[in-house]
Amino acid sequence: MIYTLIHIAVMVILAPLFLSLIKAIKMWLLFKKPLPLLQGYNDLAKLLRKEVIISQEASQITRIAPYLVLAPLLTALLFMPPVTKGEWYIGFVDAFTLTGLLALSTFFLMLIGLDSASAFGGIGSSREAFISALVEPGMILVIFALSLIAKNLGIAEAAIHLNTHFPTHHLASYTFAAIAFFILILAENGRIPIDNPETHLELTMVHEAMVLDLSGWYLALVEAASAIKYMIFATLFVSFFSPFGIGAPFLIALAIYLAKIAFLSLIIALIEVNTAKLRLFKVPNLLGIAIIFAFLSLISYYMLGA
Amino acid sequence: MTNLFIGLFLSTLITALLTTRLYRLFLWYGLNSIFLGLAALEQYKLLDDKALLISALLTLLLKGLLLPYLFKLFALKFHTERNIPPKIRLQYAILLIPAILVFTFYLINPILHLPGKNYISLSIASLFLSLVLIIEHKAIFAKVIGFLMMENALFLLGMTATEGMPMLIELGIFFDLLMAVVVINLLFEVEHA
Amino acid sequence: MLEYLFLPLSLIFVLSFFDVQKSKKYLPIISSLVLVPTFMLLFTPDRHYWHDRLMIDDLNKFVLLVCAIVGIAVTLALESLRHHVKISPRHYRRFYRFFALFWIGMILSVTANSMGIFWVGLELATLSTVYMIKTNTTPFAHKEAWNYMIVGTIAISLILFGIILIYASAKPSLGEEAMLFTALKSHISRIHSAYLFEIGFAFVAVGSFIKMGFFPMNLWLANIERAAYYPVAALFSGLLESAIVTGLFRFSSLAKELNQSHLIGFTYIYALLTLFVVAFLIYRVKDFMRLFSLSGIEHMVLMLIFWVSGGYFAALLHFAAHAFLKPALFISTGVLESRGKYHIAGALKGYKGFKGRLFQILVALFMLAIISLPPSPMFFSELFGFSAMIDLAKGSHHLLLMLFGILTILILLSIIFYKFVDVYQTMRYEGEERSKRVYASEVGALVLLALATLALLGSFDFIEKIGG
Amino acid sequence: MFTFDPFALLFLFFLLLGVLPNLFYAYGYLDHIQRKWHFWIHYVAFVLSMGGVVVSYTPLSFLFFWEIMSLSSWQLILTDPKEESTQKAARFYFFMTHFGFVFLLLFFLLVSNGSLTLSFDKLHAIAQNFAYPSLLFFLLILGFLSKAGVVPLHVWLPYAHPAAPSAVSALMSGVMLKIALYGFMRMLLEVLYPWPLEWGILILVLGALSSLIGVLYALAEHDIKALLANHSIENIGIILLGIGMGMIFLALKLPMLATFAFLAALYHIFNHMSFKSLLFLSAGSVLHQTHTKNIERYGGLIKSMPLTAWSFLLAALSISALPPTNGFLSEWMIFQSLLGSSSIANMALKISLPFAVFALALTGGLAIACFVKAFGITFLGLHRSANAKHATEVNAFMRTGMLLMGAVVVGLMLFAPWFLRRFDAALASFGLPSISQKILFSWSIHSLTHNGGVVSPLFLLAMLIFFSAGLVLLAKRLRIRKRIFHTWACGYRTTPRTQYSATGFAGPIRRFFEWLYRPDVHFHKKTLAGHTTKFSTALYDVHIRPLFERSLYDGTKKLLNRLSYFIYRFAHFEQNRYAAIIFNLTLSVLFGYRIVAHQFSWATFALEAIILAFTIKILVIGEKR
Repeated sequence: MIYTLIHIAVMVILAPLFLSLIKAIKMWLLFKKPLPLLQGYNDLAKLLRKEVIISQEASQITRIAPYLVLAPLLTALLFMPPVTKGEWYIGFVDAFTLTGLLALSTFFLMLIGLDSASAFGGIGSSREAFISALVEPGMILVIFALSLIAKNLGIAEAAIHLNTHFPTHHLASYTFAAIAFFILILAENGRIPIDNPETHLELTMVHEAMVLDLSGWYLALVEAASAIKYMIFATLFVSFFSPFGIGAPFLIALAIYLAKIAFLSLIIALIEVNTAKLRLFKVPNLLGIAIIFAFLSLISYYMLGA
Repeated sequence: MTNLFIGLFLSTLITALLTTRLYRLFLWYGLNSIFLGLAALEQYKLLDDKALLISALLTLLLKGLLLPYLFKLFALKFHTERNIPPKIRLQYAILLIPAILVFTFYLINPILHLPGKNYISLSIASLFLSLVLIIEHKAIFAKVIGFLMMENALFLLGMTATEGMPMLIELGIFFDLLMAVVVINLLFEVEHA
Repeated sequence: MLEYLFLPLSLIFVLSFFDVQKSKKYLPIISSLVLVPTFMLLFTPDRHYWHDRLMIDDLNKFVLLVCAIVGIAVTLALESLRHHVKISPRHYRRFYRFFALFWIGMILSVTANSMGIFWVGLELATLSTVYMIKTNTTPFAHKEAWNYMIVGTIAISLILFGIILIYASAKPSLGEEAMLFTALKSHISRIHSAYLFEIGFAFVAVGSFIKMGFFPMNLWLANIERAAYYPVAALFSGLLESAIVTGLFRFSSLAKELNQSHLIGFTYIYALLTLFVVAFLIYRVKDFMRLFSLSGIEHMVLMLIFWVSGGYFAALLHFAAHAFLKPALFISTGVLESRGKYHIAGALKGYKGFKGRLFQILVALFMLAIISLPPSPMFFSELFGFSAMIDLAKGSHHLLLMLFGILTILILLSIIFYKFVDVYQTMRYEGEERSKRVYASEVGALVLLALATLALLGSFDFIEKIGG
Repeated sequence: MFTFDPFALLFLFFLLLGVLPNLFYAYGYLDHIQRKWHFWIHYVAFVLSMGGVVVSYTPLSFLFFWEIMSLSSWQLILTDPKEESTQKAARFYFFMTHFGFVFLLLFFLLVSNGSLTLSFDKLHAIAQNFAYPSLLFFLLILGFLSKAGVVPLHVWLPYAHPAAPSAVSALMSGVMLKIALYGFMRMLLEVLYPWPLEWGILILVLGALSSLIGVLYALAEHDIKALLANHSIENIGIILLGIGMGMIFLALKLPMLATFAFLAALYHIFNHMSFKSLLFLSAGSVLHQTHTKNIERYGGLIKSMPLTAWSFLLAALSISALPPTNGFLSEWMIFQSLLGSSSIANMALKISLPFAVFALALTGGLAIACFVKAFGITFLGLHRSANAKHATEVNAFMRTGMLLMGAVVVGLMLFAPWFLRRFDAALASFGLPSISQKILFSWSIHSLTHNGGVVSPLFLLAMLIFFSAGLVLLAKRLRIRKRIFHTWACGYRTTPRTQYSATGFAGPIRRFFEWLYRPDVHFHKKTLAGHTTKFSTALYDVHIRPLFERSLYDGTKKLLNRLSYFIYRFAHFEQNRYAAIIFNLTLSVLFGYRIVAHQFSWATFALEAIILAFTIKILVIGEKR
C-alpha cells in the first residue's frame, strides 16, 4: 500500500520533469542550448505566484472546469499498474473506465475553450473534439486487445500478468498493439505530428488554443494535468510493453520504471525532431493507422490461436 | 322448333349488331323479342307450364310490339339522330362475333353433355353480343336497345336452362323493365326540359 | 311485423305528391317511424314470410337496423339540402318519391330469401337512384345519370344472369326451392353441376363488384357520387352498397360451401387488384367526394375479404361501422365543400358557435375513425378481420403467398391511411379561416350517426352472435 | 387481459420516473401553449396509453393501446400546428408509426393464430410451431424498431420529436421509444425464444449502425431538439447492442452472460430516459425563453439561466458516458458484455465483435464532441442574438420539473445496485438466471467474467470530489487572487460574431465524414473588385438531411408518385367505354374460372392472355385518332 502511494506521488511529482526532458532533448538535438530539466517546475511555480485573470465573458465554467480537468487524471493515477509485483494496488479498473476518466478531463478542457468567447478557444476545442473522438475507439480497442493477451480486463492485473506470462505466442498482436498505442500517446498528449506544444502560431495549435484565456492558478492546473496525462500514458505503455523488472525490490523497480519512461521520452523527442506537424485533416490518417493496428492486434490474437 | 327460333333469335341479334340505322335497330329488337316469345311458346308446349305461357305472351306483346313502338315514338318526340354508325370496324366485328360464340361453347364445354346446356352457351353468347351492341354505339337509344337485348338473353337463359323461372320473379322482372322505361322517359324529358 | 316496415315509406311516397315544403318537417319523424318495426323485429325470432320468399334472420335484422338508422340520418340531413344547393320544389318532391321507392327496394332485397326477390329489390333501388342522381341539373350529373343507368343495369343484369345459372344448377335436385337461399344453403351438397353454379357465382360477383365500384370500375362510382348531391352519395354508401354486400355475403357463403379455394382465390386476387388501384387513386385525390367514395370502395373490399376468410364478426362490424361513418362524412361534405370542390385546405376551420364546434369535432373524429384508429369500431373490425385472414392463411397450402397478399393489403391500406392523415391535417391546419354555416339538421344527423357508431362498440356480443 | 408481472411493474415504475417530473414541467410550460385543453387531453391519453401498453397481456389490448399511443402523440406534435414543418413532421411521424403498426399487427396475428384475446404466455407454443420463425422476427424488427427509430427506419424521428412541445419531446424521446423496446424485449423473451445466433448478430449490427449514424447526424445538427432526437437514435443503438449481446449469449447457451447484457440494456433504457428527458426539458426551457430552436442563436445562457445550464451539463455528462454518471455505468456494462465475447467459441462472431466495440467507443467519442458543442455553444460565450440576451430563468414549475429529473439522473447513478437488483428480478420472471448475487457487491458492479472489471460509481465520485476538494483547498491555502478583466484573445476584440459557431465547431468532423453526410452547402459571398479572397459579406450554410432519406424515403415517394400517376392515367378510361370494360372483365373472369376450375394448362392461360389483349385493344383502347 505504502509503495503504491509512493508510486503515485512519484508520478505526480515527476510528471513535469519528463515533459521538460523531451523538450531538452529536442533542443539539444537541434543544437540549441537545452533548457534545465526543472524548467517545468519553474513554470508552475511562476504560475502559482501570479494573479488569476478571468475573462469578462467567462462564466462559472472557467472557475470550475480546471479542477475537473485535473481531478479525473489524478483519479486515473490510482489505477495505474504497480511498479513492483506483490504490492497492493487497484487492479480491477478496465479500459473503459480509464478512457472515460481521460474523456471527462478532455470534456471540461474543451468547455474552457468555448467559455471565453474567443475564436481561438473555439478552434482548439473543435479540433480537440475531432481528434479525441477518433482516439477513443483506438484506445479502447488497444486496451481490449491487451487485456485479451493478458487474459484480464483489469489494467493493472493485465500488466502484472504480462510480466509473468510474456505473450510469446502472440507476439504479432502484441507488436500491433504497441504500435497503435504509441500513436495514441502522440495524439492524446498533443505531440508532433498531431499537435505542436511549442507552437506560437495560433492557427496550428490545438491544446494550447483552448487554454489561451487561462492564467495563473488555473493555467497551472491545466498544465499539470497535461503533464500527468503524459505520465499516465507513459506508465501504461511501459508497463504493458516492457513488463520487465517489476519483480525487483521496490526502489530498483522504481528506478527501472523511471528509466523506461525516460527512454520513451527520448523516442518521442526523436520522432518530434524528425517529423513535421501534420495538417489537421491528415491527422485521421495517422489515427486510422492506430485503429487499424488495434483491430489487427485483436484479430490476429483470435486467428493465431486463442 | 325451339332450335329454329333460337337460331333466328341469335341471327336477329347479330344483324342488329351490324345495323347503322336507328329505326332498323328497333325493328330487329322487335323481331328478336318475337322469336324469343315464339321459342318460349314452344317450350310451353313442351313443358306445359302456365307461367311460361304468360311470360311468352307478355314478351310477344310487350317487348315484341309495344316497346319498339314506344321507342320509335320517343325517338320522334325527341328528334333523335337516326344514323348510328357502329364504332367497331366491320373487319373486327366479323372476327369478334364468331369468337364470342366459340368462347361460350368452350366455357360451357365441361357440362355440355347435360341436356339443353348448349342453350346456356347461346344465351351467354347473346349476353356478350348485346354488350358489344352497347359498346359499339354512342347513341343512348342504341345503348338502351342493347340493354333490352341483354334482358332478352336473360329471358332465354331462364327459359331454356331452368325450364322456366318462378312466375313471381318473371313478373318482377317485367315490372322493373317498365320502371326502367319510365325512368328513361324521365331522363329524356329532363334533358329536353 | 315485416309489413309495417313499408308503411312509413309508403307514407313518404304518398306525401311526396303533395307540397313537401310544408310537410318536410314531418318527414324525418315519419322516417324514424321505421325504427319501431325494426326494433320489434329485432326481438322476434327468425321468421319466414310469403312462402319463404322473404325472411327475417339475425343478419337481416342487423342490416335493417343499420339501414334504418342511416336512412333516418339522411332524411334529417335532407332537410338542409336546400341551403347548400339550388333545387326546385318539384325536383325536391320527386327526390323524396324516389327516395321512398329506393328504400322500399332496399328493404325488399335485404329481407329477401328468394334470390329473385333480392334481385327485384335491387333493381328497384338502382333505378330509383338514377333519378336521384338526376336531381342535380348540371350536364355532368346528366351524363353520369345515364352512365349509371347503363352500367347499373348491365351490372344488375349480370347479377340476374348469375342467379339464373345458380338456379339452373340447383333446380334438377331442388326444384322451385332452388331459388331460396336457405334451401340452397342446406342442400348445397346436392347440387349436380358445381361448375355451373360457380359460373353463376362468377356472374353474380362480377355484377356486384361493378355495382360496388371494384376494379376496373372504380372511377365510375366515384364520378357518380361526385355528380350527385351529397345525400345521394350518403345513401349509396350507407344503403345501396349495404344491400349488395349483404347479398354478396349470402352468395359467397354458398360458394364457400361448394369450393372454398376457388372462392378465396377469386376474391383475394380481385380484392388485391382493386385495393392496389384504389389506394393509388386515393393517393392522388383532390376533393372530398372522391376521397370518400374511393375509400368506400376500399372498405367494401375489406368487408368482402373478411367475410370470405371467415371473419363474419369482423365483416359485419366493419359493415356497420362503415355504414355509419361514410354517410356521416358524405353528409358533412355539403358543408365542407361549401367553399368549392377543391378547397380541402382549411375546410375544417372557421366554425363558430356550438353547432359549428360540434360539427368540427364530429367530422374530425369521423375522419380519424374511418382510418380505423382506436377506439373506432373499425379498428376492432380490421383487427379481427385480418386475424381471420391469417387464420385462413395458416390453414392453406400457400402460406407464404397468402401472407404476402395480406402484407400487400396492409401496406396499401397504409397508403390510404397516409392520404387521410394528410387530408385531415390539411383541412384542419392549413388554408385560411373562412366562416361557414352549419345547420341543425346536419349536425343532428351527424350526432345520430356518431351515437350509432358508439353503440356499435357496446354491441360486440350481439354482432358476434349473428356471425356465429 | 392485463398483467402486473415484475417486468411490467418495472416499466410502470419507469413510466412513473419519466412522467412525474415531466408533469411539473408541462404545467409550467403551459402558458406557451394555445390549445390547452387539446394538449392536456392528449397528454393524459398519451401517458395512460403508454401505461396500457406496458400492462397489456393480450395482443388485442396491446395493439389498442399502441395505436392510442401513436394517435395521441401525433396530436401532441400538432399542439402548435402553425408551421409547415410541424405539419410535415406530424404527417411523416404518423405514417411511420402506422407503417410499423402494420408489421406489428401481422406479427401478433401470426403468433396468436388469429385469436387476439389469447394471453401472451400462450403465444409461445404457436410461435414455435410456425414454419418460418425468421419471418416473425423480421416482423418484430420492423414493427417495434421502426417505432424505436433504428436505422434505417429512423428518418422520421429527428423531424417528429422536435416538433412537439418540449415536455412532449421529452416523453416521446425518453419514454415512448423505450416502450417500443419494452414490447420488443417482451415479445422476444416471452414468445420467440429460443432463437438462432444470427438474430442476435442482426440486432447487434443494427445497434452498431444506429449508434454511429445517430451520433454523426446529431453532430451536424443545428436545431437543438433535432440534435437531441438524433442522440435518441444513437442511444437506442447502444441499448440494442446490449439486447443483441444478450440474444447472442442466450443462443450460445450462456444464460448468465445473457442476463448481464440484458441488465445492461435495461439499465441503459432507464438511464437514457432520465438524461434524455432532462436534456429535452432544459433545451425546452432555453427554447421557451429564446423562442428559437437554432443553436447558433443562443450563447451565454449559463449566466441568465444557471439552473437550466447546470441540469443540461449534468445530462450532457451522463449521455456522453463520462464517469461516474449513470450513462457511463450502463455503457460500461454493455462494454463488459461485449468483452464477454472472449468466452465465445464461434470464430466468425468473435472476430466481428471488435467492430461493435469500435462502434460503441467511436460513438462515445463523438457524443462527447457533440455535447461539448451543444453545451458550449448554447450556454457559454456571449449571447449570439437578441433572443438569447433577453432570456431569463424559467418559472418555478419548470425548474421543479428539471430538478426532479436531475434527481432521477443522480438517483440512477447513486443507487445503481438497487436498480440492477430490480432489473434482475424482472428478468428472472422470463426464466433468466439471477446474477445480482454475482455482480453486485455493496456499492460496486462487477463484470461477470472472473477476470473482468469492476466499477463503483461511489468510489469514482468520491475520488473526484476528494481530488477537486483538495485542489480547491490548496487554492484557498495559496490565496489565489482573481481579477475579472479582458483577456488577451490574440489581440482581437471578442464580440458575439468572433465566437466559434456550432457549424464551425462540428466542421472538422463534418469534413471527415463528408462522404456520408453529402451536405447541401450554400456559400454566398459578395466579393470585392473581383478578388476571390476579399469579400464584404459571406453566408455559409450547410444542410444535412438524414441518411437514407434521399434513397429510401424520397425514392419511395417518387416511386409512389409515379406509380399513382400511371394508375391514375390507366384508370381514367374514356367514360363511354364502361361497357367495354365490363365486357372484358366478364370475359376474363369467366375465362379464369374455366381454366382454374376445370382444367388448368399454361397453354390455355397464354391463349386467354392473348385474346384478352386483343379484346382490350379493340374495345377499350380503340384506335388512335
